[in-house]
Amino acid sequence: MLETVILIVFAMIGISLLLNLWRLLVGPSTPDRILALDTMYINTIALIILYGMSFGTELYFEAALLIAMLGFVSTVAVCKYLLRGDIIE
Amino acid sequence: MELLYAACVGLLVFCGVFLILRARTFPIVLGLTMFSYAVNLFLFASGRLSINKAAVLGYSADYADPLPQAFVLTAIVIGFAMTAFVVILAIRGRADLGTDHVDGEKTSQDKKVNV
Amino acid sequence: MMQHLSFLPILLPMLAGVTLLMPPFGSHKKIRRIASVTMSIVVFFASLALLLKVQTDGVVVYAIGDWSAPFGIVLVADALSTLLVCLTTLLGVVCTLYASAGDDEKGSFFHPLTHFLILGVNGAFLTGDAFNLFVFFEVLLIASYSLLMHGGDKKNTRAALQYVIMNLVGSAIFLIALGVLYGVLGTLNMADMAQQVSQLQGDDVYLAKIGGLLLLVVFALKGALLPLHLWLPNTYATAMPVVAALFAIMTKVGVYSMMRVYTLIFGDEAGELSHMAQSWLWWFALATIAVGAVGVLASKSLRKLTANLVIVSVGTLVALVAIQTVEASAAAIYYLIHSTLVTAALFLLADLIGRQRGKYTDQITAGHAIMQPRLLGCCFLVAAVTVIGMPPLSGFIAKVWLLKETLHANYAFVFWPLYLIASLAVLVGVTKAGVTLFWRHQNTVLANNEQQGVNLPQIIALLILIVAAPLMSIFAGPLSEYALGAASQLHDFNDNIDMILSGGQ
Amino acid sequence: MTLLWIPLLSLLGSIISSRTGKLTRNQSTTLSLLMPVIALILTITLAPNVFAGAIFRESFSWVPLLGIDLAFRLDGLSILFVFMILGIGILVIFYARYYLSSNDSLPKLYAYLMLFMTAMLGIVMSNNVIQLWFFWELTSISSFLLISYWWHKPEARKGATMALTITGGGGLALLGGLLLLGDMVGSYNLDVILVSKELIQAHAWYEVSLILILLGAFTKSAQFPFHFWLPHAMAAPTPVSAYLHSATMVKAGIFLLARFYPALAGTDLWFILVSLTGLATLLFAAYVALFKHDLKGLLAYSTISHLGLITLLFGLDTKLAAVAAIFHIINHATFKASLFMATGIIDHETGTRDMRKLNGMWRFMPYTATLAMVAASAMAGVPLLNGFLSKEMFFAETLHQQLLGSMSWLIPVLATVAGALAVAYSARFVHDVFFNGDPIDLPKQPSEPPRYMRVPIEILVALCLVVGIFPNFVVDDILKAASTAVLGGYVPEFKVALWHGFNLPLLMSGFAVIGGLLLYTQRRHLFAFQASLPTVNAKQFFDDSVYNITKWCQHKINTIENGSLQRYLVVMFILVLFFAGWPLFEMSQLIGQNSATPVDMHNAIGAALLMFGAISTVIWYRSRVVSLLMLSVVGLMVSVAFTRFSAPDLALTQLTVEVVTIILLMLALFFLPQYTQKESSSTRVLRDLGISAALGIIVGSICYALITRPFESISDFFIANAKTGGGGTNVVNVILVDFRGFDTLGEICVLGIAALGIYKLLLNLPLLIPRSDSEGRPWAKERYPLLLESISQSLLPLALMVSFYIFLRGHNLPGGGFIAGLITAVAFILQYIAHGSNWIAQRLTINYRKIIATGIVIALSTGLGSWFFSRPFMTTWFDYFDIPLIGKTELASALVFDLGVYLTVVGSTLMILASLGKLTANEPKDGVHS
Amino acid sequence: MTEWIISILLLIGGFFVLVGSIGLVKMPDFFMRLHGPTKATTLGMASLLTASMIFFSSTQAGWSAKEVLISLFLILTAPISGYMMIKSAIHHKLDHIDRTSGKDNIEDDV
Amino acid sequence: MRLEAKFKFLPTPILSLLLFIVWLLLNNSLSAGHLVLATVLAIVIPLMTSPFRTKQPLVIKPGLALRHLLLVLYDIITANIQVAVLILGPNKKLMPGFVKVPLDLTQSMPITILASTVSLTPGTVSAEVYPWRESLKTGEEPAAQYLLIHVLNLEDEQALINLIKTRYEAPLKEIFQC
Ligand code: NA
Ligand code: NA
Repeated sequence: MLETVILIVFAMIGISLLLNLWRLLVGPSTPDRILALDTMYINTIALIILYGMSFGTELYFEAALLIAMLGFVSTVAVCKYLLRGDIIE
Repeated sequence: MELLYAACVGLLVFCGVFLILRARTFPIVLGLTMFSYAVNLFLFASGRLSINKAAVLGYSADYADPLPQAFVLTAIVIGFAMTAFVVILAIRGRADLGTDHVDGEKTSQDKKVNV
Repeated sequence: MMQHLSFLPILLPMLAGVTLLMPPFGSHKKIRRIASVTMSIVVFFASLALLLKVQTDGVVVYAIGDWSAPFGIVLVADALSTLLVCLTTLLGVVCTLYASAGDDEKGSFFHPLTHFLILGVNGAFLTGDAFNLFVFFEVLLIASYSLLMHGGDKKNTRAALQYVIMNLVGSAIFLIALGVLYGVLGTLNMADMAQQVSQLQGDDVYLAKIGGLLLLVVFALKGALLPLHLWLPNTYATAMPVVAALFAIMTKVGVYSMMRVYTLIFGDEAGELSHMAQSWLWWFALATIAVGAVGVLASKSLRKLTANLVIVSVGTLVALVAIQTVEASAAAIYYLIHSTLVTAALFLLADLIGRQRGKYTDQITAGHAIMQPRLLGCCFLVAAVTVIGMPPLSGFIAKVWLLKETLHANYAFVFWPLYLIASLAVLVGVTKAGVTLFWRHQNTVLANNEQQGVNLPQIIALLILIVAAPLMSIFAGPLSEYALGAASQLHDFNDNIDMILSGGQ
Repeated sequence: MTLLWIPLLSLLGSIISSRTGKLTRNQSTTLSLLMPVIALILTITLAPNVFAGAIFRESFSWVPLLGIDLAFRLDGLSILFVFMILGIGILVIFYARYYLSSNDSLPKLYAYLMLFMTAMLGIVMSNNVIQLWFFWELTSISSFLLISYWWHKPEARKGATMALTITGGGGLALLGGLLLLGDMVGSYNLDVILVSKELIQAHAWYEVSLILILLGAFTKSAQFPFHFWLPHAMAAPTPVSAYLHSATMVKAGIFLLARFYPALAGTDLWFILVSLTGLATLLFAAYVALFKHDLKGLLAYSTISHLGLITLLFGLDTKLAAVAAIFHIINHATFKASLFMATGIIDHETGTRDMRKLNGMWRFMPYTATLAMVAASAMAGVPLLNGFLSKEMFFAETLHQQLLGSMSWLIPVLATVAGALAVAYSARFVHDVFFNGDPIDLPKQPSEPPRYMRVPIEILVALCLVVGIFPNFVVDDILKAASTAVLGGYVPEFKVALWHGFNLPLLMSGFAVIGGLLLYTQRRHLFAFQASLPTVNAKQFFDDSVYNITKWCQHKINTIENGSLQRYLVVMFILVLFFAGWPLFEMSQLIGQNSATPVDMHNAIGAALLMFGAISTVIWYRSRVVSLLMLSVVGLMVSVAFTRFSAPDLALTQLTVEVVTIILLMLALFFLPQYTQKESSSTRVLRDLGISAALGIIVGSICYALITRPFESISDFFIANAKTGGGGTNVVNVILVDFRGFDTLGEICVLGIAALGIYKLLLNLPLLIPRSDSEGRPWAKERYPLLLESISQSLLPLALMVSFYIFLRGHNLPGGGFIAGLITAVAFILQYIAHGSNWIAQRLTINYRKIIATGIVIALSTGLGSWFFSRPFMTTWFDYFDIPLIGKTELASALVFDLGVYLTVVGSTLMILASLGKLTANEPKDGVHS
Repeated sequence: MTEWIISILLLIGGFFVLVGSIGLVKMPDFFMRLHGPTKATTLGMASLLTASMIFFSSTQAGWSAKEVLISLFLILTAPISGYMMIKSAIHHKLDHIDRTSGKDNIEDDV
Repeated sequence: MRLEAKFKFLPTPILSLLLFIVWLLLNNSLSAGHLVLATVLAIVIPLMTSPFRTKQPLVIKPGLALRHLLLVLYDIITANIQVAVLILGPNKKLMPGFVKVPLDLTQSMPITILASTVSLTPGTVSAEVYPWRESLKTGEEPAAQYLLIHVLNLEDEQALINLIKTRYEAPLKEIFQC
């Protein structure tokens, strides 16, 4: 059963990723795209967690952890760029 | 799967090279980055694709070829250093030449730099 | 210590580079200079010691981390690589010394970067592992990028930008090549690769061929072989001359790699793939000579002229490499040393001359009279005679030798006329430059405050390069013997393989 | 040793005299004369044996591998030339002392002269052809120095350059010829070459080598059409000209003909080339000489003409012709040297050489005039003088040849014409200078020169007479000896005598003399006719062609190296395309034997995201922020791919690097235009699309071909030895810090150097700070958003802990120093973003450069540690310990190495980003009131 | 039993993640789009991570709770990134649907 | 409010506790070794990073804090379900709006926590904290601070403000005693 559930959830995540992609492509504004990317980061975490479960290994956990940390930083950086142009001032 | 993988590599090469052939530094940097993604995937694939066989002892019966992974790691790091340098060089170029055109040609846009 | 001797040419520059960043060297100009020069001298003598050791005990294989080939990375110090290491470190001495006269302060980190560059070059010469070769290529490149911008002006920035981008693409191609080769051969230790190549069959042969040919592109780019030479003239002509002099060795790294790869891996034993690059190299080389000669005639400044002379020399070298006989390689080795030293000398001369001609710099036009015509004139005469290939200096030995060796090559009837005409072009170009710079002036000397007389470190540095010409001619006998020995070592497939894979026993 | 001493002495002389700058002119001269005189005596002592037919040989090995050695020989031919070179050389040195004005440096001239002398001696005494070429080129160099003696005069520079170019070019040809020759006979030794006539002339390369060698000879001996450099060489001081024209330089070319006569002569090609060139030169130059108003010009062309005569003689297919040639070499040397010296005197005394001004010199310098007139008559071939004898022989030989078959009669006729011309210009030299009315406004009041200045001329003129009257006593021996050398053993019976009875040659001489005088008396019409001809100035032609070639080259170079990076890159990519594509088409089938694994949904989606990301990066590359977002999608998906295909370490690295890269690009974007305007034409875009598509396809196919093929690699070794040998279970990391730690060491060096370089680049960088973003929106007011500030503070400790965790586990599980380093760096960058550089600067006072250095040093010294156990560099060590509380713990040197990596990464990354960030730290930006 | 829990948690997680992304696409203006990802996703991720936590604790020796850490990070950061994004949106003066009330509460940020 | 901790070596007890737990979580282990290591890190890291921390009020009422935390978690769940419903429901029903919430909190950390909770709970997202330092004169203290929030579906503005102030801000004031 778990396998099937995992597959279903894979599908859900996959669809969400595609939805994010859609928003990313159509925009219209840059903040929209940033938002899409940020969401994509988070959904990717979900994806990797699922990989881990379907493989039955925790080797990939750190990847998820890093995405959680770094996705935030890059989102912040981009927003700072939009706001101030100069992200380190 | 192999076909899909190869296709991705090919596509990345295509996009990367096209961007590298642009005239302005920033697209070129984008291109170089994408090209190096492609190259890393390529180099990585030279050890063949294997799923859930991470080369960490005790986590699976047989293991993916670790050597190309080590190569790619080195390549990524070096690539990062190089990208960083070329980015700064691009800034330097803009500052020195007043344009971000790689051949140092000034065009209408560069004249009215909004400073 | 003796057992680690073959590692010193890599270790010492790295140490030097790092320590020069630390206090007190990082902060005090004088101390830094003295330290830098001393260290480069030490490296030079270490390399010399290694050369002698190799002369007595034959090839030295140094298994880093005690992991024997093909699993670990091994350094292979043979007659050829050590000779080139000596050449490199000698240039290192010259350039650190020369720069200590003031050029080093026209930007930060000159000395550390120079040592890092030497580190990269030495590594490239010594390593026996293809991927490690890539790493050292990158080390020397990144160092060269920064040195290129040392005390640079706007023109320089543009040249640097182009040079860097070209080489980044080059590195990417290098990686693709390595990927293909590893994917086919399952190893990147050169000796092991050579063995695998000789056992290839089926379509794998063609995949390996792709790898080999892509490597050719990479080395051609590094070595400035036509049609990938285009970056060189501007890069070398706009770089600070002392840097350009140091760069004289870098094109040779490309050529050296060709020698290694296409004699060892794709050499006689490579079955279907043996000598696959030969004809490519040959024709590219000829084209390179032609274009270089044209460039020599076209040059408007002494630096540009010298840059084009570098191109000619690369073409000549590669032509010899392409012949792939022991004798030709021997000639190539001799020519390599000779051309590197003389072009370096010319770059330094261009600098010194330029300093004394004020706004005319090293432009080949009538300008101010040179302050020290005797000193510079004599040096220039020697350098000119050497580079033109006239007796009695090293140039003529090289010329006679390479004509002798190309005589029986296929298409020698193309090479000979081309080369002879190119030599004439060089003769004309260099003479014109010399006559104009030294004799055609408006009898005006710069005011004292503008004048920059040659000072001691500069002249010592220059003389080291200048005296090499007569010495290489006088001792041409032993030198040629050495070159032949090195070449035969290079070509001896089985010996190399066994030696490296057995860890030098 | 004796032979070696001859050139060595003159070289010594050169060095000595160059050091006599402080001495008086007389001392300098005597010192300079010393060495050549000794050399001459030495030669004289050897002479008897040589005349008796002995050949002295001496050789010292130099470059045995190339067959180059110092090999000297002294046979008849050599000794003849040695005598000329030394003898005339000595006279010239002596003469120069009086000729040269006190403000010209005598030592310099002497040094060059004797360097030149050395080179000539080297040529004529060489027994090895490469050595011969060696000295041959030395003559080119030293003559360049001599001709450019007065380098501040343009004509001197031009003359010298031209001479060097022509003779240098000839030298190259000669080298080629000689190498071919040596390759044919298998030795560069003359002894071997001279006896291999049959072998050589039967060889396929004979023609080529002959032509090349003749090119060398003709350029040097100023044969038509390479003659034009010689007249311009007279820009040199007259003593030099005297030397150049009589015994040296031009005679080197003649010597070459004589030297290789035994090996190369005897074929039709030889005769055609040599004789016709000679004939043409003989006539042409004689004719031109007539119209020169400059004395030296006249003499120069007469030299060319006489050299033509000699060449012609070598070309005639009779042995006696060769003898005549040698004889004329001697004679020409004597009278031409004296004539130049006489001219020198006239020039010296009157301050001009223009025959239109010089008239009636007889009254002012009768004695010099007499000498000059005698020499001139010798040149004209007047009986009782040496010139007459060789001229007679020459005429005689022109009669004995059947060169042109039925048209052979042409040659004697033309020879006579040439003779007439010679008489004419000699007559002009005599009459136009010494008589013909009064001088016209001379710069100086002429008078006899200082006594000793005439001595050299007297000696030479005396020689002319003696040889002319008692030939057999004076020249027989040396002539025979030389001829033996040239003809290789057999010498035909010949008798050099004043009177052979009434015969055709005598008649021809008669015609020549009468015709010559007639020509001269009727010269008005001839001059008029000449003036009507279009003037062809060879020098002008030479200069123009050099100029045009240079211009052409510059144009070509500018078109090839047009400074367009795009062009360069396209070239490279096309090359790659070809090299990678061509073998691909040779393959029988692309796909390998491995069974393909099926595609699952989420892989497909991942691929889709990657592809869309990539494509949209290209589509939006003009609006740069957007393209950056798209690029980061690609990066993200690449790292997902790495996790998917069992490379956790790669995934981690890729992630961290990608984020740092994005931030870097963001930083950079502030200093670059945010939009790229469209500029490349659509055709250009199409071309680029084509190239990149092709490349994509090729690389993709290669990748596909690879991953579908079975494969074994050396990697099993690593998996087997990671734990036992490397003490870690994460094989990739063990490879990075142990098996291939050396790569990693190099890699961190690259990182460190890059950081240094970037720091270097950013020093005193002129900034272009935009006041608003690309839509003209002024920047937001709030610099450091409140919530961001406080949250980033509390994230820092967490991040550091995570990075410590990643670092610690690296050896056994995915992670390691590099990733840990980047995490730390990112954590700090977040602080930079949230608080700004100044805020950090107040709190973080360590120098990143030092961190980098420390990192590398730590990594390096870990490697060096193994030396104390006398193991190779980087031999790792690890062991397990029981530490109370903590429990069983592994300590490994690899971990320390990884620490080095960690520090370098942190240092470099922060140095790069922070130094870029600091740029603007104190830059006020408009629209912001702070 | 645990399998059931895991499955349910997984499905809940998947659902909320999906809802977040749907919101991202469906909502009419940026400010409304923002709500989906910043909220729904956090819960979704939390439950997914809990699922994985239980999964590994049950399947493998010893317990596993590092997933908590990711949730922690997300809860710490999600509001801030949302805040930054909305700031940049305001800065870009992105238009909100007309019926949005209290627009005048927004201060001009330049 | 208190800014200085009792023990110099433990400047921020809560953070240290957090770190201690995080380490154990990361390593999935309660082995003696890790407990020791965790303690060390929990002390060392805060000390190392103290320069990068602006003085913030400390938690005075940990118990209350814990209760508040649980409350927020509960709210997150409910809020998420609400938002999910709103998102999946028809768009035209939604009445978005911007609301300015006057703040009694003054310190940045409490404000941040409040803003975050607001963003995570009922359909609201914190947008701005007014006024910006940049719009004040140097050294001037803000007269009153506001939190600008965007509401996905605004029924009663005042009710929302009250809810936020009572349910989230008041406890924080108590926890931090400010
Ligand atoms: Na006259
Ligand atoms: Na900044």
